[in-house]
Amino acid sequence: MLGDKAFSLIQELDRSQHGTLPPFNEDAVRQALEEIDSLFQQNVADINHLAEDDALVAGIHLRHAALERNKRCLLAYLYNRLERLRTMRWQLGSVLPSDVRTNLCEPELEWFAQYSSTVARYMRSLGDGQGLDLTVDLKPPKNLYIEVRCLQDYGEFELEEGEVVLLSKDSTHFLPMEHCQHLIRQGVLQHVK
Amino acid sequence: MKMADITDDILSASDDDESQVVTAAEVLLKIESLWRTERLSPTLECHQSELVDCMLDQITQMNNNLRRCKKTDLRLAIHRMELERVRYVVASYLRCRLLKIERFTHYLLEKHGELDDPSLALLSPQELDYAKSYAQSIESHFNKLVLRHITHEKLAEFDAKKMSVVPNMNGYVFLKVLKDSPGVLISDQVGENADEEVDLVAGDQHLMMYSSIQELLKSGHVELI
Amino acid sequence: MANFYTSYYPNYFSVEDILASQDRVPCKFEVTVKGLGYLDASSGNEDILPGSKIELPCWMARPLCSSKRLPIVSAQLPVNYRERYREILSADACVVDLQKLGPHFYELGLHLLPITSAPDRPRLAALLTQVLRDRLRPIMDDAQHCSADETSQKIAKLDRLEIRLFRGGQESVRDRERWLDRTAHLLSMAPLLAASNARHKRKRQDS
Amino acid sequence: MEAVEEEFLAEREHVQIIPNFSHDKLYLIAGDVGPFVAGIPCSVPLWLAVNLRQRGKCRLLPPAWMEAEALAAKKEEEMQTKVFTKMGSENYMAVAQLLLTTAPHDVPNAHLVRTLIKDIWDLRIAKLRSSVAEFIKQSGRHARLHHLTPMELHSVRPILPSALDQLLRLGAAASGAHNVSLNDSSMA
Repeated sequence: MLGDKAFSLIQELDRSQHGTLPPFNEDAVRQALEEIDSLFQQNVADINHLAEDDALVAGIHLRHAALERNKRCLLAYLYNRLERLRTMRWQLGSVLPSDVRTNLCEPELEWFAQYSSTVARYMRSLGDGQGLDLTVDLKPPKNLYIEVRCLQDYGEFELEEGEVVLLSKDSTHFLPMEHCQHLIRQGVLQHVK
Repeated sequence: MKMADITDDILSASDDDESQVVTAAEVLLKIESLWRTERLSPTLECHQSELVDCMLDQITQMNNNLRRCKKTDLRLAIHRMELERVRYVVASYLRCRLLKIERFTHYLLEKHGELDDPSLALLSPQELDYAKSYAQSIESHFNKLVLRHITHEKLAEFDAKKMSVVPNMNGYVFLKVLKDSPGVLISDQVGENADEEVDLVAGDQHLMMYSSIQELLKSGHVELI
Repeated sequence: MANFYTSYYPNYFSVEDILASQDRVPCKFEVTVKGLGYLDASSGNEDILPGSKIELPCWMARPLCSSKRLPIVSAQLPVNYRERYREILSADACVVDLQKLGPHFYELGLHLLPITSAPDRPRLAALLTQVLRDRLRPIMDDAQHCSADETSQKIAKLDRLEIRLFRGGQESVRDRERWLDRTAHLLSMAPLLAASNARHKRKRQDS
Repeated sequence: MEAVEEEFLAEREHVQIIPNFSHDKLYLIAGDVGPFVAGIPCSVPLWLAVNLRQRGKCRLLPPAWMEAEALAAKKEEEMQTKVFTKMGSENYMAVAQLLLTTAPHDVPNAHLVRTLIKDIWDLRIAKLRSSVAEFIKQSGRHARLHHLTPMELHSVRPILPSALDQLLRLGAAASGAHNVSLNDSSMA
């Protein structure tokens, strides 16, 4: 059926695990675009002959519906992928893990870089240019100091005022929440009860 | 160091309106309420970036003053704790707004453009910048991968009217009445019955469509809960 | 997650809506469609001839039915929305397996309304509302009560819109439990990172 | 809103503490607290009370409505009526939860208090659920929710408003009043 290739892209998204990005399906995108092109060419040809044969109208309508459908599936495919990328920026920061990068196409990498800098620029502009990091402070604070367990050998970590702690696997520490939020997000430290 | 210097500071909500002088405590209360409203509302509420800036400024000043405090000072821990709370609420509020700005980008840009009263502006200047950049990045992405490959002129357009994601203004919300508001119309979306009128009495709580109370929310007659 | 995100509303990009509008609708062509005979593989004709019956995806059936000049096709309700199923659903909506009947029972139903014949339209419309209304109570109760293990069994017979509601209900219960345990306020690893670590771990164990 | 966020807002509520230290007034952003005089009760926001208690700087004084007798009476009242009674605090769940987990020894009859709070919660939630079911059955467009507290509303959010949104969408489609589903292909 017409539109099936483009629709397969949507199915692919639907079946992929929440939050993950399957490899950009360049092939299916290209085929859907080819279908668009061929439907369009046929419609142009038919429109030119409409004067002689008005029975062509129905076909034009039908192909037009398929054109719109293809476009919608293609754009929805792109859009929903960007939404997932967006979430990654907020959760993983401006550097994407390599297994994510390999699944992106070049324009997606460009989009991510641009989005990343839009977010950064916005955060820097807050409070009359003093800046506010919105990727942390995700939960209401309970204490200034929190107990954390180190999940990997991280090495030295500098706190405020030059104080240094050694973060080695399975060591536990009592650290200022404000300073170790990023390490918790990155999975270096685990916040324990 | 005198803590009193910081918080006795009278903050003015807007520079050009001297009658509207508010205290830091009032600003904080207002921000907490804006935060809650933003979290619960189906659409983006008007921006209040002066209040946000004022609070962020307060955080910076307080932080600077605390640097001079001895580590063992009881006040240090308490003030810091409060600062973390304030920072959290501001950050969460702004994050929530960004999420909506990204989702409803085109719709909000259009709405924002339609307003001539700057005090009702939906987006702060920074948010406007963000929204424009976001909208542009999406359109350019669509263009690169799909639209420019389509020869059909009309089909190759980014049709914002058709594509923009629009908030559900009829979404159901919980609310608390702050000031009596008689005769609130609950329009009948379903067309089965006549429109219904409800008298909202201060202190009461209700569950109804956002569209029915949007104006009352703006004027402070109700709050979302 | 903020509330505006949890309540579904269709838009141009919604995967949900695109999936629902892909479902097939039995159609009869009223006019000749030149050059598109290949859509009806069984006919072998170059054109689609009037009277041909083809199941078209809903997104195609809709504009062809409502074409301004004359309808190109006339659509019939898919069997799941016809009289017999309507009776079953009216009798006891709660026992019906909507996953099997759907799984976009409501969404597709909404798409079908404009192309449903006049006498059937109000009946179908009333049915959609009534079925959801009837099924909400058990969905809400199950979402509040069922354990993680029971979830897959509880949602097995739900339509996708219902599953979405169910998950929302379940999430608030979980959230409250974590709050009562005093674990809800603990800062956590980025969920995407945690999920990716878990996948890597599984892979290592598998190999 | 998540439960921790409701708690965050509830933490602004003032409670009484008995400090074991003396200190001048503190000028918090949210307003002044103190002065603190050792042994003399004083009112502070809940978050500060919890913080000071965790550091051994005070004893918590549970509010009057949290006394076992008062709660028992409340429970009785809640059972006697079909509507929701007015709670001693809008944030009774969060306040009780925080006081009981931070310093159970500061709460007389802590065990009983905990049980009573849970009983009251269960009673109210059961009422809430049956009234929600009734509301949906009667296809109401608007409901009054007198005296329900934020944490109780949390238990029906997002499922209740979302479900109503969907019913409204289906209903509107029936009347054809709104374009509630997308027609993605129309000949322009």
